[in-house]
Amino acid sequence: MKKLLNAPSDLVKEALAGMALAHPGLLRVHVDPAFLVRADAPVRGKVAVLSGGGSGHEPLHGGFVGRGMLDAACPGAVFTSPTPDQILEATRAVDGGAGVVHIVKNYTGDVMNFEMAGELARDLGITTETVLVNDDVAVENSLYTAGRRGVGATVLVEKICGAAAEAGRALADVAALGRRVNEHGRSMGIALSPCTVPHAGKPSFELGPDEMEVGIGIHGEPGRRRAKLEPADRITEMLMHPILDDLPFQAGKDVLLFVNGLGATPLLELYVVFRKAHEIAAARGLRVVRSLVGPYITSLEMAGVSITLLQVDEEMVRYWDAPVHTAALRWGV
Amino acid sequence: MKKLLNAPSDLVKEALAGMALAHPGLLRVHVDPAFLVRADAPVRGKVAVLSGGGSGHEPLHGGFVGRGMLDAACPGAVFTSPTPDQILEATRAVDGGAGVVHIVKNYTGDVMNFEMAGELARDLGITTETVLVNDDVAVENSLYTAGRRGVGATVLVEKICGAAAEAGRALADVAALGRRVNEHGRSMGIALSPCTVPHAGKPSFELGPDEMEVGIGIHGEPGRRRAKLEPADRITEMLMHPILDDLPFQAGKDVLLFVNGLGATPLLELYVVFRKAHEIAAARGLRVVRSLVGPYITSLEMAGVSITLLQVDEEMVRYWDAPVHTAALRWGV
Amino acid sequence: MNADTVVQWIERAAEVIEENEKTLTELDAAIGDSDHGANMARGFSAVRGKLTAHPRDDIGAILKMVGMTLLSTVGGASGPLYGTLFLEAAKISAGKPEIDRVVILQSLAAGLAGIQKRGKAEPLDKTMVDALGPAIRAFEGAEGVSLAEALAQAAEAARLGAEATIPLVARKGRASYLGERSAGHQDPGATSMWLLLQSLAEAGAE
Amino acid sequence: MNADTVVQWIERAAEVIEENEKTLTELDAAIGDSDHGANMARGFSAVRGKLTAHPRDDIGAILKMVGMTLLSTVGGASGPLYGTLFLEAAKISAGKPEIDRVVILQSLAAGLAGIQKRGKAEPLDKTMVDALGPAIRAFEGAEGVSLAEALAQAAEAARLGAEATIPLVARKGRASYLGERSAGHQDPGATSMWLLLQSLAEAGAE
Ligand SMILES: Nc1ncnc2c1ncn2[C@@H]1O[C@H](COP(=O)(O)OP(=O)(O)O)[C@@H](O)[C@H]1O
Ligand SMILES: Nc1ncnc2c1ncn2[C@@H]1O[C@H](COP(=O)(O)OP(=O)(O)O)[C@@H](O)[C@H]1O
Ligand SMILES: [Mg+2]
Ligand SMILES: [Mg+2]
Ligand SMILES: [Mg+2]
Ligand SMILES: [Mg+2]
Repeated sequence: MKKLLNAPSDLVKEALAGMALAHPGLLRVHVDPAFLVRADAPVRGKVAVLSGGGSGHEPLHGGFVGRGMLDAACPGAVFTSPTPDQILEATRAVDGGAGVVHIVKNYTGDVMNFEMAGELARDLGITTETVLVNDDVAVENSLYTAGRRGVGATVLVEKICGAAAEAGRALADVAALGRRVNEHGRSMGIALSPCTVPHAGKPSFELGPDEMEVGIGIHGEPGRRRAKLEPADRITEMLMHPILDDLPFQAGKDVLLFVNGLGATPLLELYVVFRKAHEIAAARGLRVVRSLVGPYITSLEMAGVSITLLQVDEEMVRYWDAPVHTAALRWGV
Repeated sequence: MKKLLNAPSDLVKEALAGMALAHPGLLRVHVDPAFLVRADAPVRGKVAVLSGGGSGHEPLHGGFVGRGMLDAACPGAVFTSPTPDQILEATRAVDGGAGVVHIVKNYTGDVMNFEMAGELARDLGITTETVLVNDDVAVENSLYTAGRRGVGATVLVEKICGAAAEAGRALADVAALGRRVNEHGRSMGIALSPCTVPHAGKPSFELGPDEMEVGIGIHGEPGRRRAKLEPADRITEMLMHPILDDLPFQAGKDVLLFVNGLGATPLLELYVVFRKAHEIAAARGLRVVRSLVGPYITSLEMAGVSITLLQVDEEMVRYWDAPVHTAALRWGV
Repeated sequence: MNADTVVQWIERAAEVIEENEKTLTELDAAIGDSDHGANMARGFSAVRGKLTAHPRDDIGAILKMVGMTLLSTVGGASGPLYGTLFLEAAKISAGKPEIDRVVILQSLAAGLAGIQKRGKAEPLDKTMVDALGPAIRAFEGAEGVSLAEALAQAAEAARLGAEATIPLVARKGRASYLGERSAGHQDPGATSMWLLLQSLAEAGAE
Repeated sequence: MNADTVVQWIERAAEVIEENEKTLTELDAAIGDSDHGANMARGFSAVRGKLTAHPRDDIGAILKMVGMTLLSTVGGASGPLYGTLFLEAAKISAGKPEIDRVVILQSLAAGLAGIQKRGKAEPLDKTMVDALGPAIRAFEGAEGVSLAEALAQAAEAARLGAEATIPLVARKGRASYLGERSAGHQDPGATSMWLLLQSLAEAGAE
């Protein structure tokens, strides 16, 4: 896949510079180590919410920095976890004295780098709490894997934790809320075509014209299995049923339905999937009370879709609805 | 390119159904003829703002239906102008008694279908005003072409007209404002890879690994010329210079800089382009006072970027900043 | 030509358009946005659905129905133009259960005038006008031959006219954005126009 | 082994990593996210920049610098693990201008322990542990040969260990998401670990 870039090794740095220029009142960019913080950071007395991960998933995480969501985001190289010094400096920059929640997607690298940063933060007297996101049902959570990946629910955890922190909730509460969101969210995705990491120069796998990867992650790696390309409604069933059965989601509950574009899938197609996913959820006796449709957690230019279903309670909905002012999500302000 | 759909001829209808389910409080979908209206339409006493065009450019136009922007959007088949009866029914549905502005992208089909609808509306006693959008600098506006295409400035015209209408401005004023926005906006785009119209089954042109199309539109047709793929900064110059020279944009003026993704280009790359475009604008003595970055007027899964530069005055900025509540743009509410 | 023949024409046109949908798509892919085939197929499919039950006493009414249906289903540039073609032709043959070649000529000419008024295309702008215009002149000049033969000559002129668009640089429509790059490709609208007139000739031959 | 040799090791490692960046990328493309080559190259490039001016009196200090630098530049799973490897090794050789094979063994073992403590990988989980573990055992068992020969045997054991990851189903790291599909591909981290140890053997041979 061809790309709009200059030197691949300058991609992240140049994109950050562009974000700083595009959203001057919203966020500030620190160059070395690289991180973004909300323009008014640190917000004294407020629990700070921080996340980060490899670049290439935009708008996740930098596009979610701002009031009501993330205080800071740490971008690593493309698909590469940020380093402890990035995370530590960002943690220090947003620490308002009430502690810092680290939202960590469950990938070995993310977990270890955040762990080490957490140790360093503790040494500096900053209290951190880690909320691990591992909502992907495609991977078994077993002794024989590195655990379930953190995917779509990350967006929801960031929003809800961010709102709770903005509302003045204490560190332990914000973290507990984030964990509850993670525990009630399930996701799964498919890819119609792969992505290419700039340094690699070619996609990590090839798909024939009638093939798709089922159980795809957001780092360009192959999925759980290859399958024949099916119509959208059948694909939606293939995603929804494992999601519904995994929690399991029970009739009578309220849900937030999030249909996510992985990068190159047109919005038209995302809405086709949403329509069918909504029908399936309703047939299961679920009430879809909130929705999110669009490319929010991407994998460069991968074509594909992931679905995240979150069983919500009144508190989650209230914090979902709370004002947010970031580059990628904005309401109530 | 592979697609997430069921029957191609059901694509638009199913996507509309998905939009209705995803945004119930925001818009209503009429199935036959197909159009979307804001949930509270008609808003009595307010000038209504309506647009439409082929599907495949989402979120344009349906994603811009709501308070502060479009009262109605008419979606045709993919890349196909809507028909006069669609436009007429939508016009009737949103007519609040103060007239209806039709924002029309300058394509022969769009112009003719809207013209015929306008005639029919007039026969029914509804006053309409047409704002033609023709901001693309890639095509000469001459006797030997169908005129300049309406591209990125369409988003800006819709927002600013929508805000003016929401503020209670009269029909002639809203239309005049829209025309002034169009007259002060210039755009140009490039494509790194083509898109595939569902019915066609294959892309309309092929690009080699080191080629790009310069002066691309949003309907998948080839651009003005093929060129060698260049680094992002050079491409940004190739877009900005014709844009700057065409108005021409003069030092000391304020501008809104809009870097648009054509569908498959990652946000990372759009910000790289924004950074360089901002630098070029500043070097020209322009003050970038507002920005917009993201996939707002797309061409299915085309990889590429378009830049729109709008010379703004105080009124345009005020209406740009005014509250808007649509699926794709939301602030102040 | 009576109403039954007109109905046969439109039914034949719907078949021919469907058979050639892929071709029209490909022509519109080279110098357009790949939708002309689907647009025309959708429109004529809708028309065909309404033809069977339509009364056969008024050719103008049939043509008006065709025009209205195409107008409300085809979309794009070709929708209003083909809609106008049939609506203007319908006015000439309004109320008539039969039409002679004078009326046919007037109808086609009114259709062309409507297309040119709406779309402002001149001959050699590389549009459907470049098929319809020559067809009308050929029909007009076909003296001393049967109606069927005159229609056949018109269809042949349309075919040649559509082919003659190949080297032209488009000055109207979407293809005009391509400038010089539009040369070397046959215009999709001129091609569908030829198919329409070819169907007319086939119906007139029976 | 003196500090100069250690510096030569790291410089050689940086060269070897750079030469093999594409290979590491491709291995990580098959069962990962295609970044291992770039990660390691970035890290060792940063390390190389700091080596030249670094004092040569304390091997532990050199290894600590390497560890800190890798930790703050590599990222991903390999960054903390390689960082930990060098930081733990650094503790063993802290303050020493020269180290004998006992210290080398203890340093490598401390490094492995650190990797396993941080990443919790067991042998045959298809990770860098599958190169480092065998290397340490080979080094430990290389009695009656020169240090250079012992390091060479360790490097060879690492090479074989990396190769032996090919048929394994990954149980740690990103490759584990692929399940059975991870079998048939050599682990990228085990490969870079071998390259590191190979560089050590080459430095030790001079
Ligand atoms: N101004 C015009 N006058 C006459 N015919 C035109 C004009 N503009 C376009 N056309 C015809 O329309 C055809 C394209 O139709 P179609 O693809 O259905 O619409 P669109 O160009 O809107 O996608 C062209 O091949 C051409 O023959
Ligand atoms: N838990 C673990 N313990 C030891 N090594 C691991 C572990 N997880 C991953 N690795 C190693 O890291 C390598 C991948 O490194 P890299 O690609 O840089 O990081 P990431 O997987 O985060 O993209 C794997 O090949 C493997 O050898
Ligand atoms: Mg990685
Ligand atoms: Mg079209
Ligand atoms: Mg077309
Ligand atoms: Mg990797």
